Amino acid sequence: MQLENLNLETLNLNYWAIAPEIITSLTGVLLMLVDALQKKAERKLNAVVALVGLVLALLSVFRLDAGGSYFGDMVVTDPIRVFFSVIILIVAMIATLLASQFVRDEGLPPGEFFTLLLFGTAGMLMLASAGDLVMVFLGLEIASITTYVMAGYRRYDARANESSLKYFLLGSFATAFLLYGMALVYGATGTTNIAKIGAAVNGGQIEYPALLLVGVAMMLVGFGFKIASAPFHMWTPDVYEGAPTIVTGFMSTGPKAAVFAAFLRVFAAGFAGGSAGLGSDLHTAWLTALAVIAAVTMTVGNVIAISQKNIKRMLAYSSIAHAGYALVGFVTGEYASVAFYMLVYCVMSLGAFGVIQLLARAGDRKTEIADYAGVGFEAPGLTFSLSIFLLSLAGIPPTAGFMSKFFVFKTAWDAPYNLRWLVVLAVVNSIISIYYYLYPIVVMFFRPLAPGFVRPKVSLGTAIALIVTLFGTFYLGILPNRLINKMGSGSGAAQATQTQVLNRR
Amino acid sequence: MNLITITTFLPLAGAVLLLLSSALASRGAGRGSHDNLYRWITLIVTTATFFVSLGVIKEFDLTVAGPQLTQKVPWISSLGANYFVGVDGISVWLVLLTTFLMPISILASWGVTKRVREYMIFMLTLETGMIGVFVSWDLLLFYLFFEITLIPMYFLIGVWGGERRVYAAIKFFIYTVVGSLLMLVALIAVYFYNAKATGGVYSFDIYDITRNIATGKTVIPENVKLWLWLAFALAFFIKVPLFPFHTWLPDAHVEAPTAGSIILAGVLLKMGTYGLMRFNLPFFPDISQKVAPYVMALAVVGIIYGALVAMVQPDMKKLVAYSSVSHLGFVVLGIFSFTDLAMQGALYQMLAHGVSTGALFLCVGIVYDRRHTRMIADYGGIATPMPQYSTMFLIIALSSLGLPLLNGFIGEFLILLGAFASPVPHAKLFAVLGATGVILSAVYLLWMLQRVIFGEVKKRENAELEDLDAREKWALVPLVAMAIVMGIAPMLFLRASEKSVNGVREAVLGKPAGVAVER
Amino acid sequence: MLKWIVFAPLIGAVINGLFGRRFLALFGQRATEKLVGFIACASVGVSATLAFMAFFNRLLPAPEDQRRITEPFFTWLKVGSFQADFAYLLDPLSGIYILFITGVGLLIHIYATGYMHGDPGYYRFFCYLNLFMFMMLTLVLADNLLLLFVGWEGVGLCSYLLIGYYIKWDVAGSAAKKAFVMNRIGDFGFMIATFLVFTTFGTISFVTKNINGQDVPSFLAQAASTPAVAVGTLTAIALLFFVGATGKSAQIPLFTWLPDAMAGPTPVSALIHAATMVTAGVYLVARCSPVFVKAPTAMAVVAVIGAATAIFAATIGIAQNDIKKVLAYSTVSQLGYMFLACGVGAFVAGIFHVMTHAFFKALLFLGSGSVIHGMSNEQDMRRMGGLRKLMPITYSTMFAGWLAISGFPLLSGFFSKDEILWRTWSTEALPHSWGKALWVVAAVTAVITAIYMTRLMAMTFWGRQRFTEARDGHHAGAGHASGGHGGDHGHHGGPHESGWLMVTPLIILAMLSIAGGYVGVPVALGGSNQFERFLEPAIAKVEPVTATHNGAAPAPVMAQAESHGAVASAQSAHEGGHDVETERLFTIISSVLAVMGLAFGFVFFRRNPLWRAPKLLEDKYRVDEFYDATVVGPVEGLSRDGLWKVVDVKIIDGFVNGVARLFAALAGALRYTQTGFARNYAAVIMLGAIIVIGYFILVLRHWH
Amino acid sequence: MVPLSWYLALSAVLFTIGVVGVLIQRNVISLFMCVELMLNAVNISLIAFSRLHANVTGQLFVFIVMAVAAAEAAVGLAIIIALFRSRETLNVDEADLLKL
Repeated sequence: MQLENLNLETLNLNYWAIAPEIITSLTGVLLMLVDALQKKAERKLNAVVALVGLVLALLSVFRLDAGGSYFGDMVVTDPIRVFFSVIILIVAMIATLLASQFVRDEGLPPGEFFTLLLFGTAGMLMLASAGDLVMVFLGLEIASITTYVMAGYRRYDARANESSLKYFLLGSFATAFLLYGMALVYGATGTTNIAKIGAAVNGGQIEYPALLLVGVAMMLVGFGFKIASAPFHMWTPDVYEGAPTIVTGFMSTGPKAAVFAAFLRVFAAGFAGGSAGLGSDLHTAWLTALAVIAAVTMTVGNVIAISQKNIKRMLAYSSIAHAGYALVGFVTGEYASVAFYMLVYCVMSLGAFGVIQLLARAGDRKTEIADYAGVGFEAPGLTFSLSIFLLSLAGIPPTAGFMSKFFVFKTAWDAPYNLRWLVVLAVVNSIISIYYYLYPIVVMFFRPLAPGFVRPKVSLGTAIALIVTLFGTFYLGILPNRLINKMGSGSGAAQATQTQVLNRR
Repeated sequence: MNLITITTFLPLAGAVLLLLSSALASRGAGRGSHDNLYRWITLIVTTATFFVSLGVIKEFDLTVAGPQLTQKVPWISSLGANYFVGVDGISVWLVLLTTFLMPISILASWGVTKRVREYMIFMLTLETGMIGVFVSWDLLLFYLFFEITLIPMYFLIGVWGGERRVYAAIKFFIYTVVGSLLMLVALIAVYFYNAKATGGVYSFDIYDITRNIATGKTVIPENVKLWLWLAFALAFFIKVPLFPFHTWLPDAHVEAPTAGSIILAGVLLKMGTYGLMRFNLPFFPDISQKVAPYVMALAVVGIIYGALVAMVQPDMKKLVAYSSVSHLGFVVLGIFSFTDLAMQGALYQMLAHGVSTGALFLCVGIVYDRRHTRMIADYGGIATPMPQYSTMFLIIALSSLGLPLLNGFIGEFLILLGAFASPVPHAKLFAVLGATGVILSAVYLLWMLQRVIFGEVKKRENAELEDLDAREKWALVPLVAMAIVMGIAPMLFLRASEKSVNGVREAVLGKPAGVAVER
Repeated sequence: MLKWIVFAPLIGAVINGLFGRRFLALFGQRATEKLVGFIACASVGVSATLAFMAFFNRLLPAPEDQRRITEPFFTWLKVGSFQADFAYLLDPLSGIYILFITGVGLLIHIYATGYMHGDPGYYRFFCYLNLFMFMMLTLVLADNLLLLFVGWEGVGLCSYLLIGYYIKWDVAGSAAKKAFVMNRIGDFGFMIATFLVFTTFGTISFVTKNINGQDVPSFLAQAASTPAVAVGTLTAIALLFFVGATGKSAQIPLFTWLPDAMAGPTPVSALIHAATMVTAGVYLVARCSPVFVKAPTAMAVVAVIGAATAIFAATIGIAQNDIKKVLAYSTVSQLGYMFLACGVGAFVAGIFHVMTHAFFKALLFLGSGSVIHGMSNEQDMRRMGGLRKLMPITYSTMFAGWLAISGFPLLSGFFSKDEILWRTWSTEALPHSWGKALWVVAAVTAVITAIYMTRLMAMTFWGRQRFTEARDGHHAGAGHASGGHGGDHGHHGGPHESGWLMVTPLIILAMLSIAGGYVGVPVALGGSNQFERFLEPAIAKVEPVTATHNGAAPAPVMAQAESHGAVASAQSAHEGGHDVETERLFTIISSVLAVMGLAFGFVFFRRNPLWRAPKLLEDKYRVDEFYDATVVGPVEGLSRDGLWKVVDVKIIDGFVNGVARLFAALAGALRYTQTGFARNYAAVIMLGAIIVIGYFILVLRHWH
Repeated sequence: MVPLSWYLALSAVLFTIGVVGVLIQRNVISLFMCVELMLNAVNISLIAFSRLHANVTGQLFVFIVMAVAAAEAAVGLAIIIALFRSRETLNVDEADLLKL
């Protein structure tokens, strides 16, 4: 935006367009007040307030308009945003429900926790709605910084500290790359607005192609880090293992989804285009790069997961692998498959972490898989749900995990250019993955009971969260029809720009 | 409400019922106090399902080749996937086999005392899965059910199984998944080729796809054809199991609880052969013709190999397991000889094997419950303490070794005769080699009988084994009766399947039977 | 009617099988025996009566070329153009068979009611026995190959059950298994033959069948009439059928099961392993004679195998000491005779011998049974002797049997055997030199037969009463048999004559063995060969072997070939012609042979009954050992240590587990990249960044 | 008048120094400073580009980056302190409980 014509008309302010962000942020602020005002005794109020805020935000998401851009094109509303906002908010809600018990059991200050959670959510929502690199950066940082803190929320737990430190250092390290990439792209195109960048790339009138290409490469690195794709994944296991289980669940889902949203918009809308020349070459370049990264990510994640003894760490690797599958959807350019995949992944992953948090007990003392020997029938409700989540992660019908995989594979198989090798590889990977997903089930059900198991208490919030995720896992697995149709209807800009290039091949 | 749907989901309803009865259980006087209730509920549900499926037979129309008694409801419209169920001459009998074996295996698992409720829930979900596989006429739905059956069986083996149950369970799961996931890819591919042919009409409708391929409307490019065929075949070969993909079977069979083995051998294996008939042949006619000799060769190897290895097993269950490898070799041999005789025989052999092998496992289970050993060497001369048992065991063994007037013979004879008359190159040779399996089956089964039930009682603990009790009789007699009925009145069953089986055959060879691959 | 002949025994079997145990519980042993015995005998009696009625009231009166009564029951198996019904065919061939099956069967049933007296498994025994009757009748009355196969395997089953009847006795168990398996090997041939028949002729029926609306003539008729069918195919079919026959009728190489089968109760040995089942092979060959006559090679094989078996078994017979073993080997040898007959084209003679053999062999077995029974389960002839006085009736009846089997002039055996010898000499199915050679073999066999039978008589009935001395608790030997029923005989003292239930059948059979031959007195001896004339229509005639070789073969005569009458008369005329003289001569020769044998045996064995035969003969040429060493052992070893322990466990599972282990190892290695040092991770990130950026720069270059 | 490329080169050099610093430094504080250095290196090029394109977007961006960097610094130091409390070391390599 030019300084000269900076007048409010052209900016096209529309506060409804950013209602979700506003509501979540305000709720965050409100939470601080609530926490300050109320006595230690009735601290469960926080969770309630947070939930209310999130629900309102969700409602406001539903009244976003189909397509438009506001605040000088800083914020856009399109299907991508809507879907991912919904995903993010659902994640936040489930996390809140789970956390309410977590903070109580561990006697951690709830106020800050929920505040951070809400601010983080706001950041993610911004990511999903960003129409401008600046917004992307801002949202990303808000989301990240809050999660840095949450990872270390157990202040006196050395592992939590370490986890947050690693996350922080490497996170900002990667952010620097992303930022540099943005700068270079800005340098090449003269704008930070994604749409305009797209136009410029399509037009092919770039006097410094080097800047553009290198910039894109560095952004790829930055995003790649945030979605934990190989080789930028190495922080994931450590951070996930060290962080409190709920936080792990939260940051393995919410931020990832949000980043995917931004990633999609920036690359599919910004760097895809040009029926010929620089634009198209750029497009091929990053598609190829991503395809390879996807392949590597899946394989690394699944293979290393086999050797894991700690369930959180195992799930960390599994989440890496799933980032790989999602990337397969990404390169097909059909964002719907990615959105669906992320939704399913968030649901089942959160569910799994929720159960693990209960089984692991305060301070994550029992996260070795061996700790769960024979508990299967001691707490059937929990263990069977965990098994279902694991099977869903493994992609066994009739769970959601299967459907999401199926959609990705299907789209990839039908992709305008040959991704079939990737599909086959993905399938082989899922076979490998079966092994380690079955392992906890084996331990829980087929092994004799390990001494000193106490059936964990399940608070109402947790129960609701688990039931919801369980239901979701089956609902999305058996009757995904309505959702799919919704997505199909708003076949977004991403795809449009995608195909014009691809038809050429 | 559609009859098929009821048959399919009645067991699941039962499972839900048991699930909800948990409240009632916890209120009760502690664990185990309600076990009998659970057993009876399950038994009643499965029996009811059986009678419903009898209704299916009653409604069945012999003159129709395609699916009938169908129900078609849009499922995932954007994919063109439907909830499309129905039966044809092939699946109807497999459904009936399932519903017939289920109450029996429930009776067989009366002795289960560990976690009865969960056990029964798994059994019931398993039944729904199995029926679902046979009644699905939508590729995606089929795949769904095909996979669903894994989980309950996995738990049944893993939780209620023998010593090496963990290894067996995992092996079973992984083996099957390896095949089925590759099949998933092939399935997607076929789906798209079909869509392309029909001008973007996306559909998983098996019957449509079959007809499109038959009419040459859908063409699958040569270079991928073979790969897709292999992907499908691998899934089913593993399930069958065809040599050399069979090694999961002995482990699974041996470790599974009695009922598990009955279902595994009786029904789950048939999914493989069923799949071959339903997909590989109609979807890839020319490939199937090209590879037929090789498949038949494998089948024959399986027949002889399985029999020889069965002969030297010290463990009764393992012996029966390997005998399944041999018997299902016959089925595959029949399917790939593309003659109405052999294919009808193959179908019949599926049913016969389901009955007799199920019964064999039951027999092993009965003595296992008494002596807690499966080793042949631990028995001997139990005909003296257990005459009735021994008689039934004898009849079943004879039916399994293909004695005329018992069920095993019809299938084997038709298969071999059909294979002998088959247009596939070298088919005569395969038939002759396969026929040696008939000799070998006599060897291993009679040898087992000789060492288990005949001779003098060498071990004292065998001397005072008590004979069959009422429950065991209720489980065993129907099987024996069925073995005899199927042996004397095969037309009862064959008539219904004739049309559909011929349909499959013509899908491969085209209407003028045989000439297609005559050399 | 026919179906009731077949099913009557089944009903008996079912009743006894299902309710026998209850009877025992309700009425106790004695009453049960009466009841069960009655049911069994009655059911057989019914089918016997019906059989005789069918034969004499319906078959005989019919004009020669319409002696075929067919009776459909229900369609058993029909797929496409393949059809196998439960339908029955009564023609002269099956007619003869049902007569002696039901007749002898009935006698043996009656005998058994006495013999099995006191056995706890009484009802089981008679259930099996009736079941056997059912299967045997199915076999001979079947109107198609598959139904015949049903009976074929069915009798195998019953023989299995009855051999293993003394379930506590391990020997019986393994003998039973051996019998079944060896039969299965034969059945294998039978099945393949059936396949070939179906693929060649499109039907497996013995009569014209209406399949899918068109009349398909029986495969026999087709084989006879259509020259199109290659001789090779026919030969294959014939040989495969013969493989089946060798199994069922204990011919080389599959004969070893029959001697072991003597582990079963003696009535079983008489009924199944002498009179009826073992002659099924001959029946099959005769039934399929039209195919055989078209395949000279096959005929030659049959003849040679037959002759070989005859002399082979006879020589073994000399050396056995177990009375039943002797009879068993003699059965094998006699069966050899029958096949020799078929091989040389004298099917009728073969069948004739089947019948007479049924009489005297049943008699001999029952007699030996009575002896064993009297000796309280002693089977070793070395411990017998001098029973003549103690068991007069048994002795006298067996005396008749002895002469009959040895071919003593004018007894039944004489006519049939003489017929065979003559036909062998004068055969036209084989080159004449072959005929002569085979005749020599057969003749020698005849002598040996006479000798070992005399030995049997000598050791059993004549000479010193050896059982009095040194009864060193010998029950180890055959005594296990008492496992089943010996209990109530073991105690009471010396040998004694058996009860009337057992003796009456002996007497009847004795009469038959004496007079039974007169139905088939050859024309040459002034008789009018009723038997042959009657059977002819059902049997194909061979064309001279020379003719077949230069291809111009006259179509053989078949029942339904109208021209049959003419040709038949032509044939008999041509026989009646020149060589009546020679035939008479040979009759004399064979009787001389028989008498020689008898005389020698009498002289020799009267003097030293305990003469030890050469070890090799006593060990039955060690055939069993040979089979164990060459087939059983290796196969078992291969399966256990080759297939199972190596292919399954090592190779296949090894591979699968290997893959799993590979991934585990890979994972184990890769996880060490996760050092835990933040700076390493940063380094990796940077490396990745460099790679990605590098790649994009390459793209840039390419774009310039 | 210094050409644009020099600014870019400078920023690139600084960025690289920062990266290398992250890789070789052990002390958490200095490591963190290196990251900050990388961010500021980017800022330079942002300013330069803003000049090049004669629009203020770049400069705005810089302000935002600074703000974010400040926030990051606050959180970062807090984390470091927490680590120091539990470990009593600033050596990043000693934070290796979580590995493999």
